[in-house]
Amino acid sequence: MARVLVDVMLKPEILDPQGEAVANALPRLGVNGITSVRIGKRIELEFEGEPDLDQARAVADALLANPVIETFTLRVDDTAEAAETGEENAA
Amino acid sequence: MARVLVDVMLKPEILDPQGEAVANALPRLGVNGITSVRIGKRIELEFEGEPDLDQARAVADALLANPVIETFTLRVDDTAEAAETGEENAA
Amino acid sequence: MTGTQPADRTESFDELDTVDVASKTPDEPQPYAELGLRDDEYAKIRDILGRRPTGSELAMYSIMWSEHCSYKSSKVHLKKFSEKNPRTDRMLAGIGENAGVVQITEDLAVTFKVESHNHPSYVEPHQGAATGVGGIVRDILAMGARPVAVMDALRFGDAEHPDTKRVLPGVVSGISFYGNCLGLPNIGGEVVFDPSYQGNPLVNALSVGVLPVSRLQNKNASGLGNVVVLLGQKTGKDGIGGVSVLASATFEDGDTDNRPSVQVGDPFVEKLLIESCLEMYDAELVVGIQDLGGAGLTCALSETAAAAGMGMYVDLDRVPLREASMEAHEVLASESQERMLLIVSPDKVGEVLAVADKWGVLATAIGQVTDTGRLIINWHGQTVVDCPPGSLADDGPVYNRPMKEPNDRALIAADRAETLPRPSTDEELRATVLNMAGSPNLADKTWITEQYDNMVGGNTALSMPDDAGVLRLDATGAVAPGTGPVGIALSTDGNGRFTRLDPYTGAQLALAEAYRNVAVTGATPIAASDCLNFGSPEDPHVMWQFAQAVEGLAEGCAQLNIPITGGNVSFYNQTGMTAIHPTPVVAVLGVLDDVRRRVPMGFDNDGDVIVLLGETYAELSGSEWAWSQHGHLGGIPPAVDLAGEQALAAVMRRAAEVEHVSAAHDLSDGGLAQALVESVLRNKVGARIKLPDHADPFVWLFAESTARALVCIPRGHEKAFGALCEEHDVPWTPLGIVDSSAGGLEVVDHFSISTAELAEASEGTLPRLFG
Amino acid sequence: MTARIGVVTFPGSLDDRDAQRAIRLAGAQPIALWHGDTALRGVDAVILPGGFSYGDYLRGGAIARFAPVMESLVDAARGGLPVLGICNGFQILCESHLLPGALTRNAHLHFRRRAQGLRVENTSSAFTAHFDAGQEIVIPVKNGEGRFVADERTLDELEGEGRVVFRYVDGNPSGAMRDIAGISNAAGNVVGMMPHPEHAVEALTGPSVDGLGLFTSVIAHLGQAAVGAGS
Ligand SMILES: Nc1ncnc2c1ncn2[C@@H]1O[C@H](COP(=O)(O)OP(=O)(O)O)[C@@H](O)[C@H]1O
Ligand SMILES: [Mg+2]
Repeated sequence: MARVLVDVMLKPEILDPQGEAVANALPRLGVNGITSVRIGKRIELEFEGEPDLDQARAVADALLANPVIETFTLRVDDTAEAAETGEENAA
Repeated sequence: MARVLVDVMLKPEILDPQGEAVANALPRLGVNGITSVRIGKRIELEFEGEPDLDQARAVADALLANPVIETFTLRVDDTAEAAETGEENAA
Repeated sequence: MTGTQPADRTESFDELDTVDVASKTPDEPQPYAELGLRDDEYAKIRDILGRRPTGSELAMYSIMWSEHCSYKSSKVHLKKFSEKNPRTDRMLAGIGENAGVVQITEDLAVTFKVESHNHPSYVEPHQGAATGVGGIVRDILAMGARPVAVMDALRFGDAEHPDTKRVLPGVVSGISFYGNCLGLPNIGGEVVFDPSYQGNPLVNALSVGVLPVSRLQNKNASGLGNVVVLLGQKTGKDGIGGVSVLASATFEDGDTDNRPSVQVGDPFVEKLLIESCLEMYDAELVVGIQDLGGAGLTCALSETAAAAGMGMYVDLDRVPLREASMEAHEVLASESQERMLLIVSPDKVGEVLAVADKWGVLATAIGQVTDTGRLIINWHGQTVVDCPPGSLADDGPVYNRPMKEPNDRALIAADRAETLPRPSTDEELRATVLNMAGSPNLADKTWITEQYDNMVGGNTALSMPDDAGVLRLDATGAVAPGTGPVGIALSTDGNGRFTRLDPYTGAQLALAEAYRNVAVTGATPIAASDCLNFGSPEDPHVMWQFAQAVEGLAEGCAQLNIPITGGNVSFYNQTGMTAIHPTPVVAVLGVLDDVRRRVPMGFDNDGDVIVLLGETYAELSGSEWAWSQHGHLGGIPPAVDLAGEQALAAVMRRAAEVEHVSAAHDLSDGGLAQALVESVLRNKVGARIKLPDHADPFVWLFAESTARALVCIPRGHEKAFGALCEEHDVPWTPLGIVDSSAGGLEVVDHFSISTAELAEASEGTLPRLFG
Repeated sequence: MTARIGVVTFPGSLDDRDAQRAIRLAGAQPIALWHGDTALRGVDAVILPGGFSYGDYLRGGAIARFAPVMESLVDAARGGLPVLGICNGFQILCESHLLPGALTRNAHLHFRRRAQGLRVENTSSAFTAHFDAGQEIVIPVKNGEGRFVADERTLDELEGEGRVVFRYVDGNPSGAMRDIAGISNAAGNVVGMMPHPEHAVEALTGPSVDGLGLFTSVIAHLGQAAVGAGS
């Protein structure tokens, strides 16, 4: 089952109130090593057959990211890679 | 500058109205190959020094994700990898 | 959470354009034209400074002398407001302040103002509209008031146009997001669709606040040695696009991207800003205060210093930055949101920082009040600004721009809607009523308004879809002696089509409608504010429209005996050569001695007698009927009758006091037909209507004659109410009775429409278009 | 002796003054509690008011849960202190695991405000004794993240133990599972609801005065507790 992952983040110069609020809350959890938090969107697009990056890009452009304040990156989900570098945590 | 990336997604059984709204809009874009869209959060944690995965996991567990409805995965941001598999798109 | 250290920002140190450098390099070419300054304006700046301006100074002058900040094209006309304003001892602060302040009771005052955020809302609808709300709320806060409500007057392009589907939902979600999260009830507004706003939606936001008279604040940076404190959000590159041409050539940093970066609002921080400012006011910690809006620090620093006739020294390196890589002119021009500038006496600074810290808001001392009479700003230890603050704030250019009456006026006036084909059969009348009820401008606005919290604060006595928003001034425990709790009523109105046909009349019609909307709730109108949305002042025709509208508004307020307490001008609302319909939006404020007596709209009690107040004439030009049924705009708008409006208001006020009326609804867009439809749909209670025998049903149903309202009189009060109308010379015509057994709107001898059919037509439109 | 009912103010709390007004109208004494203090100032019950604590960023209630006041409140609630969470307060109670389930984005993706019909399903909680079982009341709702969700097991458990306190009637404003508008913990002293009873306490401002019932109920509940304790 082929997946394209789209990460949408606010442009660096754009204020991220959400990230700020979380960052300011960390000390109360006893966490101090974290200097900044930015919160964006992660979107999983499931394709019937072969994942079509161009189509995915078109969708991201039109529906997923707001070009005025956001940028996006996309990549085909290579679950193998994910499995080894990332770690599931069905908390 | 060391970063930990936390991806927070709704559990599969939890309705994702935002994802559905996007999915329903696809045909109007002439996109038909995409069978499902799920929208979650991508959170970038910047660490002062060495990224501390355990601390990041603790934060994700306690604050960033709500175990009742969400799961999360985390990984150290290896920008090299990002650069080659992903593609910037400053839309 | 402290500002980035100077150490991090040496990137453009070597070519820093200081006052010394400027004096030594008089011939250095400067991009003043790109910054929108004319040759003579640039020359005047050099003249004021006795040298060329530094980059930072040039940025500041270009901003402060812009149309938006200097009102250079409108000043000469706006004078009329002050000249014509009726004298009243209610006015505690007027034109020129952040917002006008009107005294309501012995110890309570109200401040309200409308402001536009049109262009930003077109570029990024959600954030543009959100920050529009945030901006006007800070103006209200700066007067010493607790903001208690917002309203939004919106104009969009054609409802069916694809771009309207992008702009409207974004604007509404932005207003909803910011206002709701801030805890301010939204108590009213407008939504109008017209192709003339296609490339220029109008987003006018109003905020109203309440203050104890004794808490009134000012923006004076007075008191030698007092400390200048910056409160709130860190400063980022928000909205600095305008001055980006000044970015130093050899800018090393990765992002040389200087496109205007969109301002993002954080209502959470604004809420904390409100609470901390109010706590500081009550503890008398603040000497002067000014909000940071458009023009950011540049405006706040120069206006506060100029207002006090003092000097000011600012160490710009102390300003907390969101991004290290900012230059002096960027810090000065930044429009980052949720910031206030405070003037604090040195012995109070500790307490101010403590209050800010309690609420989790950043507060930083960035300078002092001096007696040099000059605004001096240092950056990296060197002086980059040294100028008289008044030259920025007050002595900007003033233009008497050429005006020219459009030559098509005679043609337009001759093209009267009264001559258009009319529905001739009862079946056609019925179809027209239904079709208009479902037309975007008249259709039910719930899809929009249910996204707004209208009740937070617990003082909302009336709100949408009632004619005016009504608030109890309970927040500060006000009960006027001998009466119940005091209330205020507010309505905003504007009619671009009428104003396009005749700007003088159109402005007065907007005023009259807002006044009427307030009056039908039983409130006494006492003050007005405005937001004047027009095209380019460099177009003589637009300038003429503007002058006419101001003249009409000032004259109208004088006749209604209510002062204009302040307002806002938005020029350059046009795409290419075509301007929007000239659109003065007028807000009227009223008072209710006992808010419990406020009159709602809508049929409710079976048996109530329905009475039409006012005269109906065959006035159809510019009407919603002409536009929605024929796409026609021409002729002469309905006649203004301000004496009639005053008489109507007097009747409504008295009738409300003695409870002669159970409900009332003013007649405006769509005329009697639409007023009946709205009154039936409000509570889903029907009515039987019998038009007078002499009446031409079409004219009676669709004409938009002014000074009219529909009222419901409980059985037994008819005589007394009739006498009241005669006493005030208000024509009154019994039209029928409230009757739920009618099952909807029945116009005897002509047609009837079931409540369900009306509801389907009216309530289906917006969800179909935008849901 | 009049009951002392605390209302917690978090940064971003909005309906806190409204909750205080409602408490006053119901005949009790409102006591302001501050998120930064662990002290509960000896109150007899606590209201977590509506609003957007911490801007509702990340998830409604997610950050407020870590406020110092919540430490003492969670213990007190486990010890039987009556606690009512309204809207954002409900979200905070779920995030703090004092109540099961979670409140997610409304299915229609909009903030929605309207006068809402509710059926009172449980009259044995600390806040609903003054209602009749099955009584239908009108209380305003206003939220963007009010859709109650929980797994089937939890939902069945809530139903089985009669812990669904309020259910939406004449339309479900958020897409909440099983039309759930409010629930309680097993002991019945902790109640969370999305609708705003504090905005239905005066004829002048509310669609009804049905909301008063929650406040008078808890006052009566406290009275009995006092009697029971022989004081
Ligand atoms: N954008 C808006 N925001 C809030 N309320 C609105 C908005 N647009 C319309 N309303 C409300 O809907 C009702 C009907 O609007 P409108 O027909 O323009 O009123 P009127 O014709 O009496 O000025 C009024 O109560 C108005 O305040
Ligand atoms: Mg009206």
